[in-house]
Amino acid sequence: MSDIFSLAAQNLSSPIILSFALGALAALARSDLTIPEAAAKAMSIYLLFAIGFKGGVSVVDHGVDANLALALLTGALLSATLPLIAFGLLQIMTGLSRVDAAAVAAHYGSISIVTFVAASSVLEGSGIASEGYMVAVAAVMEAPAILSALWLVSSGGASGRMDKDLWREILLNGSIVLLIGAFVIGWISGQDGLRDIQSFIVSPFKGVLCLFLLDMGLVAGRGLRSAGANLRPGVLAFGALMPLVGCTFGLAAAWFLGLSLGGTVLLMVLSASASYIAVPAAMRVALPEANPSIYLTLSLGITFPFNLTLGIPLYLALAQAVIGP
Amino acid sequence: MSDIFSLAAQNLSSPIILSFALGALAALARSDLTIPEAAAKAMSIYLLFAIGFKGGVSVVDHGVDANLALALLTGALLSATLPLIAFGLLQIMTGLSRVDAAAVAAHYGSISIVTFVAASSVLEGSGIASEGYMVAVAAVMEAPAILSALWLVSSGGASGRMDKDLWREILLNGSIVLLIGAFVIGWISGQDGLRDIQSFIVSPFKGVLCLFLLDMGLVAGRGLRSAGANLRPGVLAFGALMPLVGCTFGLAAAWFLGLSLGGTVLLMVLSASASYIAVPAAMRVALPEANPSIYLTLSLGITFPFNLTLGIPLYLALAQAVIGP
Amino acid sequence: MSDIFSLAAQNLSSPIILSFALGALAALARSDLTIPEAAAKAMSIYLLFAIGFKGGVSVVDHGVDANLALALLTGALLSATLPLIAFGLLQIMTGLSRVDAAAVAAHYGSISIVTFVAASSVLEGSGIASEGYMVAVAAVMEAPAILSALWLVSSGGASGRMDKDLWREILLNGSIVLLIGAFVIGWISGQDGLRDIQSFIVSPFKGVLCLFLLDMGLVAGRGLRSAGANLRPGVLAFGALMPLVGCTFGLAAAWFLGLSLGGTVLLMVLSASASYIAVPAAMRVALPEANPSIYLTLSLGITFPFNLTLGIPLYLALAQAVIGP
Amino acid sequence: MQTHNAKRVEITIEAIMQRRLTQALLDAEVTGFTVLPVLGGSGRSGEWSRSGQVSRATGMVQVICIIRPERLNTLLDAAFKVVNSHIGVVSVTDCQVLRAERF
Amino acid sequence: MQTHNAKRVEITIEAIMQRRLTQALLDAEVTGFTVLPVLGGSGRSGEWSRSGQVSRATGMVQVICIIRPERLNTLLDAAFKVVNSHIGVVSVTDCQVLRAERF
Amino acid sequence: MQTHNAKRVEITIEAIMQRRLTQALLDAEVTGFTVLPVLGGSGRSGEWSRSGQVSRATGMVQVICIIRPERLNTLLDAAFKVVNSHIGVVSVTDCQVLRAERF
Ligand SMILES: Nc1ncnc2c1ncn2[C@@H]1O[C@H](COP(=O)(O)O)[C@@H](O)[C@H]1O
Ligand SMILES: Nc1ncnc2c1ncn2[C@@H]1O[C@H](COP(=O)(O)O)[C@@H](O)[C@H]1O
Ligand SMILES: Nc1ncnc2c1ncn2[C@@H]1O[C@H](COP(=O)(O)O)[C@@H](O)[C@H]1O
Ligand code: NA
Ligand code: NA
Ligand code: NA
Repeated sequence: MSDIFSLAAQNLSSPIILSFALGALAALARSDLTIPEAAAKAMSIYLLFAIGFKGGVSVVDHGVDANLALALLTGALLSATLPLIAFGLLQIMTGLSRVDAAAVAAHYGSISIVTFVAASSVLEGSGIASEGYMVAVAAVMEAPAILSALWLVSSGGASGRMDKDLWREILLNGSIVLLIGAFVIGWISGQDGLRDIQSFIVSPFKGVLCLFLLDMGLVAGRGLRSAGANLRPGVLAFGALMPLVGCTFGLAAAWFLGLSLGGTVLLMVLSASASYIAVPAAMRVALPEANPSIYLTLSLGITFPFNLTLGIPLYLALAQAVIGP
Repeated sequence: MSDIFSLAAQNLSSPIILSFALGALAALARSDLTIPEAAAKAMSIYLLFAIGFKGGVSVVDHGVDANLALALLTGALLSATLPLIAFGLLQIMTGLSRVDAAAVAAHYGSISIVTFVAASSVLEGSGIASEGYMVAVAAVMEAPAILSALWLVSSGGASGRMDKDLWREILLNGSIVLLIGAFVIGWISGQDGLRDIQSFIVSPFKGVLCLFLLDMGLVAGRGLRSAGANLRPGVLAFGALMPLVGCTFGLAAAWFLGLSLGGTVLLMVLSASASYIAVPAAMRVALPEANPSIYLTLSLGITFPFNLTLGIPLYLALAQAVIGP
Repeated sequence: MSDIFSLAAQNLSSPIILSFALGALAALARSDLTIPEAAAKAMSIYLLFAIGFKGGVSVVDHGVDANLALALLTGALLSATLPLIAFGLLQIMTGLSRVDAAAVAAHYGSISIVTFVAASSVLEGSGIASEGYMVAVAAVMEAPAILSALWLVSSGGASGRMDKDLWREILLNGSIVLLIGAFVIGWISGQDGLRDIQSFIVSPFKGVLCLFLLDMGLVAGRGLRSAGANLRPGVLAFGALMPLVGCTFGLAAAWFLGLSLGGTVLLMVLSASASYIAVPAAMRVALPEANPSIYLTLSLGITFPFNLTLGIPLYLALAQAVIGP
Repeated sequence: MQTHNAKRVEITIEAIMQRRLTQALLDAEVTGFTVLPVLGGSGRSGEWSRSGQVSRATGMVQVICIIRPERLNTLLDAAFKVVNSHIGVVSVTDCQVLRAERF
Repeated sequence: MQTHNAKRVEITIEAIMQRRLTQALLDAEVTGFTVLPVLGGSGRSGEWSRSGQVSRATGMVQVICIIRPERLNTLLDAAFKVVNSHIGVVSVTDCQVLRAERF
Repeated sequence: MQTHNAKRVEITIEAIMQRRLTQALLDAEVTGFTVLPVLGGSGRSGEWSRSGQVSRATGMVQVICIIRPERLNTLLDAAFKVVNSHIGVVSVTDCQVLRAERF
């Protein structure tokens, strides 16, 4: 137990978390500090490329676990199921309309890749290995949740606007393509490739993550400042409760798959995290009546910082207790 | 004496200075070379974060000097006093209107953080240590000069437009928040934090500084080309004289504070340098009648290159002569 | 011969080429993956600065070959001559109008600096040295081809719009100024300068090149998708044939100059590559009637990937066969 | 200089809908338009600004279409179908153009 | 398609004054506007361009406001107080809007 | 609030021609204009978008000029010489301005 606290304390004093806090405070204090949009996008491309590439290389090293296909399937199932649970919870805990609740639920079935990156970075710092193919699982978990949400809406009588273009946009959205693409590049070019670009994608990684989280803090803080006051307590509570529910499902699935300690933590993190890139865009097209300030504020203003600060050390401690070190 | 020249020569042939010169020449020759605004802003964020963080870490290492509070106070006083001297000089040397002279004076009380960064980099290259908290002194010196300038205007009968919003904008402007924030992050996360992000914020630092100065050269060159011809000789002379006056005050203050050689040079550089980010913005709001092309051209086109090329080695030689090595 | 294939295979599985392929595939599949324009421009500035600087430093190390002036002259001649040959081939192989053919020809006399950078990186990876001043030759080869093209048009009765401004724009365009400027900076600051900024311009170089080529792939793929279908087979064939013609001229010139193996490969690459930055801009001003989608698609969609994937290993094998290792 | 009557239609719309809008315009044979970036704004759904965004979910663009007066209704019908269920604003101004053969 | 008369007000103003202008608009209950980035320009205070800037001191933005005709004066009064002492330009055009209930 | 008649001219032109256009305007003593960035567009020469560019060869900008009605022809003549052989669009709208002494 004291372990959790020391891990949490260590996590909270890392430059990564402190950078996020700085951004959030600056935004709440209405400082004019901003990271140019192009720079933030460039950093996210860097992070996706690096994490995908390293995942691919590590698959070469450790071979493809027989479980790869099973892990992908499990990930897709988790992503499709979690929205149903989230929707149920929202019905109980909040007075959100059916459409708003479905839109929020979609976010929690899908994943936040930055939370995944931050967790990988904590694992690496603690010397805990994980399955390289977890980045492929992350990619697979992005989309199914959207379908579940649209099904929830349509089973309530209304209907979302799902067209062919939206399908392509979801499945070929930039983050998925880059993550999977870099994974394949890492897989093909292996250790030789890694040696070539190591000092670009490995050494500066944590530093770039700091600046990226500074920006995330700014964005989350601005969101909280403008929309936070309108969120009811029940909705806010959901933002901290749902990750705990999600991580339990992730833990069970990881146990079923026989993942390593690191892989278990990552699957818990994926299940606990909420999308704030792919899903909001899809919701604006498919469910334009849903209020974006609810789902964006919840996902980015509550759940993301919760996972980043308390969640990750907690999931690690839980996984250690269940799986052993 | 020969030391000054060899140091100056060495400084002039460093990639940092040469990059600035390249930018200035390209702009004067009307090349279409440009650094995208977002990239320049991203580099300045990187530099502020790195310099703040390293300052914070070095405070952990060397402990907080009993003089920290005194140094901050002295910095604030310097910043508030220098505009009065600059204003007096401008009255004598130039025919600028009271409002224009006050606006220029505000710039010279405040500081240029890039000059500070360049000086740190020269000190580091010569193996000269300095007080880590000098970055906090730099932050404190940004704002007081603005007040002095507004006082100068209002004591002349007219009055600047100072409102609550402007206060917040000045005190919470992005550079100050980032510099102080990174300083605190470095302080909290210490050597452990530094180890994590070292290969991001330490190794590539000088290279990023080169590209940033290339952009500064482009901007300064463009400013000189379009506004340079309109500046009277007296105004131009002020741009090279005032740094010498400022550095003398900085030297005296450093001697009073008992700063190390490195700290002395940095305080001289802060006093000698002129703002070109925070103060111009504040002047556009508070003194819109003042002509921006005067203060921007002076600060960025004359004083910045003067400090960068001749000033820094000169202040170092002076400090060595007075304080000893 | 088997050497060519193994080299080509190795080249094709390098992260650099795979990143280009990823970008091209993503664009052809209409993914919304994009690299912000500012980030792409920042990366190209980084690459130009790094390659120029390293060239300059290596000139200090190895001394200026007596052949430098001769190499520059030869480069200029190649750039002026190749458009005439390209124009002849286009007349034979395609039904393009005189203006369109001349515009395309100008691109093939000029050079693609990214192809040059990629080739340098392959040489470096194979431990093959080359003359540092080849970057100066590259700069010299940018412009003469434009003159030849305008002469081709005017000798056909029509006339391009060549004014004083356009001259300055061509000769002082950002890429040339940065390349030559960084070359001179590297030359002046030498090994000392390189030590200062090594971990910025050397270590992460290949990684940045990967992301830059990812963007080039996206742009090339988008170009092919929208304009590819309109290009006749003859035009497409020209895009793959002309590099082979160009490289032969480059090889002969290198042999005449007595260049090293590395220098020979680089001169072949310069001759084989086609401009897609400086020349298209000049053509829009001087020959606005020429259809940009023809020359941009050919140069970026056909010739660039051809050189990147097959060309570079082929030219290296040819040079080894002729010059010896 | 000879000018001709035309209409200038300005459509402010969510960036994610841009492709759908321009496709609808092209389908209605409106082949001339220009897209401007938008930094921020305010409307019934509140204020927003580009610097407060992580994703393309909430940005906007402005699509400007200059068109012959007789084709205005075709354009508005096509645009309306796309913007109808989304936030956004459509305005029309009378204007004069040079080189009318281009429209 | 049914359209309604409205006014399109275009205010080009220094970026540092943007917040003060939009706040004045909101205070005057003008809650609909769109902000466009500006690359450069020229006026009585000379030419400038975004690529010649290190700071936010000298950039500009364009604020576009579509408003019912009867509210125009309120808007212009509010805007004028802010732009008066600063460089910048205000122009007003007649326009037609769809979905008038939005304004 | 007192307003005055003016013309708003909007010229969409290739970015590489911007300098030549603004120089022609300045030569014709048209010293007030604002330049806006353009993300993409479509016209007789097809569709293009800023994200599909490596070079400044194919981008566009929009130059907006507010001018006294009696100076319109001078402006159009100057602009026409530059845009004539290039792709691009010129439109003119009637407008009202505050602070007429500025134009
Ligand atoms: N009256 C208006 N004038 C100009 N732009 C507007 C106006 N109303 C809305 N907008 C723009 O349209 C976006 C969405 O508006 P709304 O659907 O009212 O939330 C806003 O963020 C503004 O950019
Ligand atoms: N006549 C005009 N037409 C369009 N924009 C203008 C005009 N006059 C001024 N501007 C814009 O307003 C800014 C400031 O103008 P000024 O206050 O005249 O220096 C200029 O940089 C332009 O962006
Ligand atoms: N009717 C139009 N309305 C608005 N913008 C247009 C129109 N026609 C052309 N444009 C713009 O002008 C550019 C060049 O047009 P064009 O010369 O017809 O190829 C296009 O890419 C658009 O940005
Ligand atoms: Na999840
Ligand atoms: Na100072
Ligand atoms: Na060539």
